[in-house]
Amino acid sequence: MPDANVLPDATTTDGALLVLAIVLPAAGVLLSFVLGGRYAERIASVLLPSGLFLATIIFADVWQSGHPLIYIVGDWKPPLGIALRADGLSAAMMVAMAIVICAVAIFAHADFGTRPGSVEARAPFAFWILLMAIWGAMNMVFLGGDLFTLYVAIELLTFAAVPLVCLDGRAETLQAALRYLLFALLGSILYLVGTALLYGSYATLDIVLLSRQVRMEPATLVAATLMTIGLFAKTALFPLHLWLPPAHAGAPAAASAVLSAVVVKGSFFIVVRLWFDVMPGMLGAAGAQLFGALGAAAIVFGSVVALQQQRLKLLIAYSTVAQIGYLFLMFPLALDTAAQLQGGGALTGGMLQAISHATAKAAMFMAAGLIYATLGHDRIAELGGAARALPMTIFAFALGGVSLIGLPPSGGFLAKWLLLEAAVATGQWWWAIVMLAGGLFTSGYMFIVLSSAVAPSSEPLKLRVAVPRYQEAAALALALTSLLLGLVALGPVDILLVGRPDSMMVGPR
Amino acid sequence: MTAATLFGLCGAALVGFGLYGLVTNPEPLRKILAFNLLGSGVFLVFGVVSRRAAASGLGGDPVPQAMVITAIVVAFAATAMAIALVLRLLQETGRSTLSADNPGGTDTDRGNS
Amino acid sequence: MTILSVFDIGLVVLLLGIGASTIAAREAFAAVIGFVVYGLLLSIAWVRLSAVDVALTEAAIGGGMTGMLMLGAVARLRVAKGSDTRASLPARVAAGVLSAIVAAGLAIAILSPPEAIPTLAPMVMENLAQSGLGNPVAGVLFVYRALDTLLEKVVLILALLGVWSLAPDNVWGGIPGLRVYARPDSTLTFLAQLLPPVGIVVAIYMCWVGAKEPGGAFQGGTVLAAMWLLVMIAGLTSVPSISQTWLRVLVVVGPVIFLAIGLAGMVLANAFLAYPSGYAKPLIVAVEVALTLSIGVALGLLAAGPPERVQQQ
Amino acid sequence: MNLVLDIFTVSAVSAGALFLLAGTVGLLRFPDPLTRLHALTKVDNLGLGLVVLGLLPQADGPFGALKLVSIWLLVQLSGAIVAQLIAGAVRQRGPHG
Repeated sequence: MPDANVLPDATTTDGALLVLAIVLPAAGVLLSFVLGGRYAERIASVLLPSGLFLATIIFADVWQSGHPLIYIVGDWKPPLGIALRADGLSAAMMVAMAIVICAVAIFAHADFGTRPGSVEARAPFAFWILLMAIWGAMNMVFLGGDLFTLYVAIELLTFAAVPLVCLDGRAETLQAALRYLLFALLGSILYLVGTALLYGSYATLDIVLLSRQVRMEPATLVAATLMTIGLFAKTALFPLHLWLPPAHAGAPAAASAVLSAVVVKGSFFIVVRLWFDVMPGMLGAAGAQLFGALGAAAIVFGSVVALQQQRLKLLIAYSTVAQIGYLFLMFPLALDTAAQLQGGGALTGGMLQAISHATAKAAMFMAAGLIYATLGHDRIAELGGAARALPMTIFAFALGGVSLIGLPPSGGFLAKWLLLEAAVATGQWWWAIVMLAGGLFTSGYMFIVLSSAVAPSSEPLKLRVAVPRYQEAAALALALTSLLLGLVALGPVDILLVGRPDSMMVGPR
Repeated sequence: MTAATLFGLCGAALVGFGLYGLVTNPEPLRKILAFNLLGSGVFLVFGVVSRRAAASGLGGDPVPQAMVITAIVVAFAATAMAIALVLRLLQETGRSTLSADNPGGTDTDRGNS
Repeated sequence: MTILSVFDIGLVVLLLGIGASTIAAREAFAAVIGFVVYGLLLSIAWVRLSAVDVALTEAAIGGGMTGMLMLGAVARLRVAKGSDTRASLPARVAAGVLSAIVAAGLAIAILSPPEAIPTLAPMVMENLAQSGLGNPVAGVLFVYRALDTLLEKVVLILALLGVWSLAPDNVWGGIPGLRVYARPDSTLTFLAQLLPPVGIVVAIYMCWVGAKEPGGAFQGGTVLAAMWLLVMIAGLTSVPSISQTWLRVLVVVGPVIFLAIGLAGMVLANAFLAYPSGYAKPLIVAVEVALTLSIGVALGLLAAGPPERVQQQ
Repeated sequence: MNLVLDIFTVSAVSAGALFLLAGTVGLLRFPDPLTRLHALTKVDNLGLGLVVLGLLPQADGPFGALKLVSIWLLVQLSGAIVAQLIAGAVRQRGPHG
């Protein structure tokens, strides 16, 4: 066992960028809270694009140097202090989430915009502050190098996400928010007890230090199990998904987009951190197969239920349940049957799936919101004529579907192809079958929606409002991003493996 | 058995009680209360970790103690938010329930069907 | 068996008994009363675990503030129509088995500590002198893990925003729906006149002493919140509307100063949230004072709930 | 001298504990709210008072003793007022309200 007193790392040049990625959103939240609703949107419209810019710089930095960025907070090195680290996974996720959040911000200007001279209104005030908080919490999740800091980060995420669900104050969204809150709290408290046990065994919660010391023993196994179950509840992995469809379908469109695309990825990312960074190789073949089985069950269940939905937003929400399943196929595929960690193919595929789902799903929820606003309902059977009224929106919806199904050249295609390749390479053909079946189901529900939308309407459409062009453009831009994401295969896809510990190729210890 | 271990086992049992109450009790307020019980059990586990690691003349390792203080405040914030939700639900529907059947019969055009 | 271990066993039995009764009680009111008692007993357990800081926090927040919130909720929920049916027997058995497995897993983990128990206590104490603090827990909260503490304050503000956002649109910016029992010359008024000066002194003392002994911003802030709620409930001061600028400034002043000092550390010391050598203690005390205020106001407002009335002119 | 003080502490705290016990039994066994309140206030006054009195010689310095006494005074204050409030509520709603 390495000596715990050998400190792993020091602040790197440009490490201060990581501080900025956390301080900016925090400052935005505090400032908006004081200045009030009239300024919240203006502050967000300055900070969110600078967040994207910042994430891009961090991404470029990590990609070019090939090394993670590190910042030691307060000049106290772990285990006493806290380190922020941006490896390839964090950098890529940060950029992707910043893109989605910026697009959502543009989209939300129509629904949560503030007219000059108006008094503070409730929903915009809450929305913009919560959006900035989600951005900050996600950065914290991606950069946090300490498991307790990650606990605070996922709590931040919960407190920012739950009020978004019930912004309109209708009874069923209040119910959905309450159920979401209870699930999320259970999830974080289970995660928390795991950190207590880990600290008891190793006297550190720093991810790098833990990964050097961690050993197979009862307390560690119990801790890892409870933390994983807690994070599954927060990620809405089958069978802990019950809270997700009503919450995501009931929220206002911009909020749904953020919740489905961004928020569930936070707890998923911590699962990845836990099993790939903190305890590499400890999941074991059986555990990995179990993760995969839950993922497969989510794909089948989510897709089948999505096929039966009458309403568009619920269909998209159940599709999220299914797509979350794909994320967990990466665990058995990144480990071969002897539980040896494989090369990065499956890991890259899994993270790409997270990113392409984020962009595609946000685009689809925005599109659904526009359809709802225009037609006054989102009953799938009565969507006839929608394609004529909102061609750009329906196009964005279809492109998002292309990525979900996994057709080339979309990001979903590249992700699923990498996963399939790993399935073939490790001889786990059963996951390949599940993925192909999931693709078929997805095509099925996309076809139902699109065929209904392009059909001529039986009676002349009564359009309630004309939606602004920029809202349609925001949805389309995200859908295009998702579509073209497959092209990163030619470019910076390697970044996902920057900063992987050497243990990538090491077996269990 | 040391006192620390005794309180640790107490914490484990409380986690069990809290989890059972959270899952089985239908009333939201009782669920929130069960969550708090569960939380306090988890905090006791931190307490054991701290007490066992007493050194340097301290009665316990201060790091887990600081973490518990942070977590208690977070748990209170969560409780406040959950209770506010329950009360708002009561205002809106005259009931406080989590069951999926149509509460209050308000506009269900978009929600859970 | 020493007398202390008898005491510990008795305490654990009481904790478990009352804890179980809060789950099993038929009436929500009885369950909440049980919970308040449980919170107080729990803080004794924390003293027995040599964690006086936690004991104070648990008594103030875990038992006190949470109990108050729940009592208020129970009173309002009396009017709730219809109750949900209890879970079916198989569901309850399944939940019981699941809970037992989790508890047993935790018990196994607790009963199998590592051979040499690792600790950060020596490292905390070695470096504590630099900061001028005497309370190691305050050292962890404000020096080594200051980032967590800072973010947790943002969590508190988000929770407040979440509570406020539940208000109906037409009363936004209005007055929280705290129940006021204003009866002139009642005993409550007397208490609300007599206690706050004492309470404020206690809060200041707790905040001040927190640097070297158990206590600190959380505990002091909770006492402040309790005093503020008392005078509001007794009707001595009106509940402020949430659009007041001073109110919002008070809520964020602690985190803002914390953040500003942290950022200044990037220039004046070596890193974000590092303190320039020699100035650590005064800076931390400044942060603690501001945080005490902010925590007090935020906790009070969280307990007061979302706006329910429009401000009367 | 020390022995005398210790004996004083033990006997005063024991007497206080006895009152606490009696008061608790009263709280549980007495039939109606007002008599229960009566039992409860005895716990505050005498029980805690004797415990604090017994602990005074053991306090570290006058400041510690001051803290002990102020705890007792605060409990007196809150106990008296809470008892008043409960009694008022009982009078308004009747003993079974």
